[in-house]
Amino acid sequence: MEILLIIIIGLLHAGGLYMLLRRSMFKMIIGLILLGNGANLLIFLMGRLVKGHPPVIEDGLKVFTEIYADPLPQALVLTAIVIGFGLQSFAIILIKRVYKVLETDDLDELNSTDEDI
Amino acid sequence: MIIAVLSGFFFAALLPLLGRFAKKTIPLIFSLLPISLFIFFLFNLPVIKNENTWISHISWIPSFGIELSFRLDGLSMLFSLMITGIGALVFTYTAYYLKGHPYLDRFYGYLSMFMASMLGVVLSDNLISLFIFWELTSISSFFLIGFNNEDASSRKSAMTALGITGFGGLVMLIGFVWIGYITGTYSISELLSKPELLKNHIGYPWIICLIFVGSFTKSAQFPFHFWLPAAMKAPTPVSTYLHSATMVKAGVFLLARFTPILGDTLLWTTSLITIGAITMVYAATHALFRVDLKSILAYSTISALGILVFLIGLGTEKALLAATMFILAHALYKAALFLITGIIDHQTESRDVSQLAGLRKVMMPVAIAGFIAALSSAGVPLLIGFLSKEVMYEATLQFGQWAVLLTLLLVLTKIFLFVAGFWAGIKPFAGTLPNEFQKVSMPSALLWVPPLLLGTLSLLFGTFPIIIEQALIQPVVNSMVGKENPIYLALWHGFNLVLLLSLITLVLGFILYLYLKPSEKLFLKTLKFEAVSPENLISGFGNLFSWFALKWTKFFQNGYLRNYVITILAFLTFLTAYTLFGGVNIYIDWNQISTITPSEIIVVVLMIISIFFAIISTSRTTSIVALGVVGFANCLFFLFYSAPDLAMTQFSIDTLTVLLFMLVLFKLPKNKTLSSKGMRLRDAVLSLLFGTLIAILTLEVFEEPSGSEVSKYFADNAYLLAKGRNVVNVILVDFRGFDTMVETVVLVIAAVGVFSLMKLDLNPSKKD
Amino acid sequence: MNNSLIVLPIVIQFLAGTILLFFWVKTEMQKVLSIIFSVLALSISIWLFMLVWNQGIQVTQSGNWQAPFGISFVADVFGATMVLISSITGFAVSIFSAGSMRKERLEFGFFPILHFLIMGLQGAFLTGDIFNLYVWFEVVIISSFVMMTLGGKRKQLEGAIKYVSLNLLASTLFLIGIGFIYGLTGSLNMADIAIKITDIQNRGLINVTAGLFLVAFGIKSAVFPMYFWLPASYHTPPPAVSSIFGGLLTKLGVYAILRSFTLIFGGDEFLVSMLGIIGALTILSGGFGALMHHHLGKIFGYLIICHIGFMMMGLGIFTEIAIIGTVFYLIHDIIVKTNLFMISGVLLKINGTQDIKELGGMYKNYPLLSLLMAIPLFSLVGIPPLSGFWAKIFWIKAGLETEEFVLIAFIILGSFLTLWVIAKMWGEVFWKPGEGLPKKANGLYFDELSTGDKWLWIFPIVFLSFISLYIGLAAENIIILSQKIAGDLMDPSNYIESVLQIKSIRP
Amino acid sequence: MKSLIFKTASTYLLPLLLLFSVFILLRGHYLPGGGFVGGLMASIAFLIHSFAFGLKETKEIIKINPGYLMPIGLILAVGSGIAPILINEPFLTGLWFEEPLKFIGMVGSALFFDIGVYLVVIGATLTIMFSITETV
Amino acid sequence: MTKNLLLSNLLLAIIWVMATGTLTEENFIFGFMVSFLILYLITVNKEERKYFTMLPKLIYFILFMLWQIIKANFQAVKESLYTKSKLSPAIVKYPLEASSDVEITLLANLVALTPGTLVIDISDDKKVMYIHVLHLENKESFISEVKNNFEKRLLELMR
Amino acid sequence: MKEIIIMILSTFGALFVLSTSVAMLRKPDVYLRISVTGKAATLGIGLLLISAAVFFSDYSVTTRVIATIIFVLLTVTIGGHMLARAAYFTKTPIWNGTKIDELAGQYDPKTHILYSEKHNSSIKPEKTDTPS
Amino acid sequence: MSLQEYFQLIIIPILGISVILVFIRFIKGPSLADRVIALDMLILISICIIAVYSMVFNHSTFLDIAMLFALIAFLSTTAYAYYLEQRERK
Ligand code: NA
Ligand code: NA
Repeated sequence: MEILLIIIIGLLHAGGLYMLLRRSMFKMIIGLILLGNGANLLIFLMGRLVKGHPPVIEDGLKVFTEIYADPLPQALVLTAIVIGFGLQSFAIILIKRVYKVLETDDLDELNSTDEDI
Repeated sequence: MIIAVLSGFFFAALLPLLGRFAKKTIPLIFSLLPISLFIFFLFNLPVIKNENTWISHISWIPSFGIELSFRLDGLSMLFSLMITGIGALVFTYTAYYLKGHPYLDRFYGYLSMFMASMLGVVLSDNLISLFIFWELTSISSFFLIGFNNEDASSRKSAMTALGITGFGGLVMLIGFVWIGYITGTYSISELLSKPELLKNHIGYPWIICLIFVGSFTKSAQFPFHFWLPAAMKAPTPVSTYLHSATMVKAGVFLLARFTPILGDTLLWTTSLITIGAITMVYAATHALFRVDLKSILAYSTISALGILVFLIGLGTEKALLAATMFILAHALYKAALFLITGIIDHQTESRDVSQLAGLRKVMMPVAIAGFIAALSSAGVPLLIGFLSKEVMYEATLQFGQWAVLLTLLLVLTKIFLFVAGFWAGIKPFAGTLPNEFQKVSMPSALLWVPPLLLGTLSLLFGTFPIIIEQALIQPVVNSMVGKENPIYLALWHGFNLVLLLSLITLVLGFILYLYLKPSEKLFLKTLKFEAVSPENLISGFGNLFSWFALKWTKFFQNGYLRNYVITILAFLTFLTAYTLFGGVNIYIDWNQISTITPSEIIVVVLMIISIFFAIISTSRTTSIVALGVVGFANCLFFLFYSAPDLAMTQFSIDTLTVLLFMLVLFKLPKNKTLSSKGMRLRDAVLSLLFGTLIAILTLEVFEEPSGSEVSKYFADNAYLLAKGRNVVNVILVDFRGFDTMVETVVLVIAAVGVFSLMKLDLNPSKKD
Repeated sequence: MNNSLIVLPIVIQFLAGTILLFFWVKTEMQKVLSIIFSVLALSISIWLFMLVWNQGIQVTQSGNWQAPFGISFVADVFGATMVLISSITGFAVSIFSAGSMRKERLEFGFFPILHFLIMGLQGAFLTGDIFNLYVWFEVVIISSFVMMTLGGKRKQLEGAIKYVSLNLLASTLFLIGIGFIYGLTGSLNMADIAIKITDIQNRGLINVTAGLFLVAFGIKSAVFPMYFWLPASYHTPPPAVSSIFGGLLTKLGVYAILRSFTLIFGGDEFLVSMLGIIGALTILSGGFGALMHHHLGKIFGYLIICHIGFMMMGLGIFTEIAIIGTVFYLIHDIIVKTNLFMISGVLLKINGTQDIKELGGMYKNYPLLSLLMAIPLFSLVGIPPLSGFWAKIFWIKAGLETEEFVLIAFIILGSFLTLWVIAKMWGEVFWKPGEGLPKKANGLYFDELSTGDKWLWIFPIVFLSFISLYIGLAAENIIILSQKIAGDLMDPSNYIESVLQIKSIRP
Repeated sequence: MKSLIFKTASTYLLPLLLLFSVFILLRGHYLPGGGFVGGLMASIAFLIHSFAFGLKETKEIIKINPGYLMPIGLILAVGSGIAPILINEPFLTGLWFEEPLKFIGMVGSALFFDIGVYLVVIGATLTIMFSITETV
Repeated sequence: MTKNLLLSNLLLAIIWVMATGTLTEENFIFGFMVSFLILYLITVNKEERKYFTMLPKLIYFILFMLWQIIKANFQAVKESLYTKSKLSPAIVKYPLEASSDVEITLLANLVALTPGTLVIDISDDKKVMYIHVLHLENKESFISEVKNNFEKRLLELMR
Repeated sequence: MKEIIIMILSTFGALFVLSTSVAMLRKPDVYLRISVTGKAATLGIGLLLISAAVFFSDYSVTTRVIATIIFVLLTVTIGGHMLARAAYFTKTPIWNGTKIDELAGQYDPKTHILYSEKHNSSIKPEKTDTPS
Repeated sequence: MSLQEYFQLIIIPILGISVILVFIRFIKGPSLADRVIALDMLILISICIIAVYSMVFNHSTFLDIAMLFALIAFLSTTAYAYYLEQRERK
């Protein structure tokens, strides 16, 4: 299973990059989101896969008696997800704003700040 | 001594505050500084004569061996006297020359800053502090050349000068640091005591080359000479002070300073002789093709600098004595000539030597000064120029197998300089006064006294060399040669080859002066050769450089985000792939891999398809919803692999993101296919490459032995110490609570950002 | 040394940002509060610096969870210095913003974001935890996004698109790197990682991870070939924003590279030589760009790149002496670049344009101001003995020691290009007669401001210029400081022992 | 949206969902949930309400401008961090009341922290969503 | 009225729990039943007595709805296997008797849960409801079926 | 015994879900799909949740299961209503086998007011024959 | 066959097939409403999957996630409806 998950991680990265290379702003954001998802899964995988044993200590016990999933990567991914949400929502609004002001979605038309040599 | 050096800076610093007052009332007050400094150094002459050197230390950056230490020996004394003495004259001269100029105070500020820096250069006993002052001279020179800053050509000249000398300085810095690295000290005094250390070092050729670049640029040696004629845009006092008497000689000073440390090797001698010879002949020739007085003087100055480098290159005691004499002689007559040119310019508003004539009738004292200076320049007996020329010829004649050639070159140069000097000092005053100059008035005494004073000194020292022989010249030679061989200066050495050569020089020079008239035509003819002049070659190189810079900048900063991304990720791929295939041991341990269940396969398929769908879909809403499915499948993974908290969070956030997208999107323009098929194919290949790389890396990291003691600690103590059962939450609010706190800040900032982005629009609205 | 108070700089900025959020549209109140908090933060940073300088590394384990379990905060000399410098800059920018930011922008949360941004930077300087570093990075970038787009002008938005996307890419790479680090060592505490990473057999993987970090931090610090976002965006926001960006943001990347490559990864030969090459090409790219442009913001932006190249090159040499140079330059550069963008702001305010072709006449019309501006400009060029000069000696010496002559050549080239660019700029802006100025601009021109408002513009420049002068003229103090920092960086055992509270890791 | 059914339903859904969000918040320390998810839940509740009734009415219900929830939440969170410093413990050290409270369980600084997070998340999410819906 | 009784009923149940001192759900339900019985015995007011008939009616109604839902699902299963030709969908205008928002909403929900119907919308004057019917044979019989089966029962319970 | 009950309940639940999915794929227009989703899914979910309740036989689980079921019932029906309504607004094509369409023309396109009396606005979805 | 195995081998595959069928609808569309209802359905199915998983792994806490899913599914449906209406209105 890990292999499949790794393939998916690779695919998410590949897809993210591919979208990042498109000319549409919208696709660029999709690309960034895909990349973010890929990175999150990657970190999650680093905690190894454990089925059906969430890191929750059962009632009445004080420590784990069975195996449990590594909680740390989960916490990290959670933080990363929330941060990603903040960044993504900002980016999404940004493209809306850009469209409103510049009336284009085409990144190639957004290079005036690079050009005036 | 430190006060002496730094007083100029303090003075300059005070000017913004007091200058406005001073420039209106008594500008002469500014001259007090150089005069008092001159007197200070004059009073120290006996010290030098008796004790050879006077060193004073002030610790500045001890941790790197950098001190503000000053060394007053013969060499620095000579230069200090020149700097302050001519400085005093120039300061005085300026008081009238720029009378009423609105920025007179600034001018004095720069001038005194320059003077201080120059004193710093010649007095420094520490290489780094020497370099610091060296660069400061370049900067103050920049401001002085560009003093008429509203004139475009002035600005350009200032840039050229700064560019060349600044570059040279930087190169020289490497040499200095290298010396420090090899010898472990930056102290010149210490270096003087262990010269062999450097000469035997493998880096020696490089070091002297680096130092040569510094000194040649500063002293306007071929092929770096062209900034100097351009620098004549500066007001005449500046040209006088910086570009004839002092700053340009800093390079020569440096060579003289390093002679005992680095000199006396074949490389040193050959390079200096070659460059010096080329410069002196080349520049002297050029001088004959100019009609602008300042231009003539500039080229003759370059030529004189060439002679000095040449003499230092010879390196014999005689040659160094000659150099010393010539430094002094040149300073006296060239400064005078410049000042005279300034007077002519100031009074007649012309510097065209082919037009000027008969001015003696309106400004006799100036004519006298010019006459003396021209004679000294020509090397007529009884003037100091004669003395220096004699020693020069002696020096070349003694120089082994090359003696004949070198002497010939020197004689030739001297002949040309004879003419140049006469043009500048005599020609404007000789002949009949043209009509247009009839009404030229006599200049103020403040203008003509300084050049006359210089002329007087030329005459005085030339007639009675005994005045300076032991008091000044001997210590100078001592400090360069390092041992005490008494020198002997005299007007008369008997009839010998040297005298013959002197005579030949004078006669041929005079004939040439009579025969050759300065003319515009000649000057224009030389322009044909400009294409291959060093100036044009260097500016051509500069253009090539700019062209390359432009291409480079446009190539990388091309405005296309996707190119940026590709560049970055190509770099990343290169970096990681290089290490990956160079040093990573790639393997798969199947024991670490768990089996696959049908439900997992379904989610995997779901995920893969929706990734593709999000990518290839032509409708935006569809890609968004597909993205939602990707997130949803992600949730299922989290769920399967025991991360309920993650599943919940991911799911809610994904939904919110999709929602945001929907709310934002429907006003976007229609989705178009923008890139070509080939482009998409290329991107697809690149992306897959990148994805594969990440996947391989992930696999390899995954294969490393697992087990985190940190995680284990959290799991063991979540309930016992932190009183929570949901370990993930305990990590979030307790073990790693800081992360969470900061992360909330991220959310807040994002919210503020979204708010302002939506609500605040500072674009000028279309209505107005 | 345990001291729970070392998080105070962060807490102060946190409180500043939070409390300012309550004063949403009360801009005058915001100005006063922001300046008060900045003064407070500056005092605390000075206190922290003195404490660390006198008593050595200070550590606190947040939540009282021992390292490597909790998140450690470490104030070593480097961190404390960076905190101090950022507080100084923050103080100056706070005042400058009070004078220069448009009211509308202040009404939409400029000041809170400014304080959060500085909090993010200081958190990054103080944290001893790699994931926590990531979180601070995110605070910094999201704040910078907001500040960059605040007002939503055309150019701002265009620049922001590139800025945002490339920075997000960098964050993702950083995150992946952290994932690998965790996968390899099972730890997030940098000191702990430093120990555990030595036990890993598959060395190549560590180098790959280091490569990821290099690219992630490289993007942030705008080095070749990853700098593209900077010239596209840095000149677009208001000057107060540009100045904090120009001064501090890229330096965070440099800080992170310095920290991670000395503490965690050590100097792998390939990567270190890559750093050298990157540095050289960065100098080239920055210098070229600065040479080619005529918009002040762009010129300064490219100069940032050029000078980051210097610092990278110092890292590429990777000897203690070279690091001394880099640290010294880092300190100098933060102050001087901040000042530079403020100056460009003043020039804009006076003339209504930042195009050096249009600018002119400053020297004639504002002689004292010109003189003042000359200080940072020439400090930047590294006219000795001003602050930009000293580091070069160290780099040259280090280059000679390691026989990296090509790198020395690039340092000289970069210095020369800077000199040329600034001289050109000086000629155009200050010397050239100005025509048709001021250009049409929004709001009041500089001359129309009240004296008090003028001082809000000028005081920060004076303040930072004095600091620049101090760095240059009292270079001895800064060199001693840099030597201490470089020594600590090259031998992190003290850091590790203090964080993990173990006796000695030395064999 | 002018849907009667939706409007009526969301009137009843709002308190229900808010209750659920508090439930999720409080149990976070023991079971999956916590400040984040709880906060998101609550914002979703308000969002649904705003879809049904329009922003104006929802804002009236919230009473406080969600923008101010953010600093309040931040203060709570950082407050639970600073509190231990006052008794000379490291930042964010957990402080706990001796006895567990009925229904809520052990009450400690972690809980205040989580509530802070909860408020911030509500504030931020609503600020984001509201400012978009308002300008759309 | 019924509200008050419900409240008293709950209150009594709580008192019961407190009195017996065991806080378990079984005990609470038992207390509720006991107090229901007591209240039934002591209430004489005719209006108020409705409460006691309503509860069984409510229970019956819920069971009825459950049955409808199950029926709907089985039908859906059957229909999912139908071919297109056997479908005869329609959008029907249904005149409402219910008037308050809550009544209408509840009715709409109930209708939506029943076989093959989907409430599309309610007219702004709250007079008619537009229902999408999966399988319409006769419009009038459909309307009266909904009227009798759902609306009447519901209104009875509500009013 | 408990196991068998769970098995039966969950099997039925799963089958209901499956049948809905099949229907979703096969129904010719969006209104039919929406209509069909609501029901089968609710019962499917309900049965599966109930089987979970039986499985855990715990009071707190049971209450939560009931709450979830009620919630699903409520949201699915309301959601279906809103989606269908929105689809109608946006003139999503309706299957041409539809016998009667009394909603046609009843919405005001600008104000979105829905009339009870006969009205004749432009909101009349096209009829489509091609089920996709 | 144990209950666990039964779930793994019978129930989950059935639900899995449902997911795929719905997903096909999702891909086919053709209207946005179709996709939304498909997504809705996917979430509903995942609630079922969660219920089954909670039994497979004997963790009742998963059921809360199911509740959350239902709530969120509702939000996205309303949001889409809102979006569709707004789009029409512009
Ligand atoms: Na804590
Ligand atoms: Na704690």
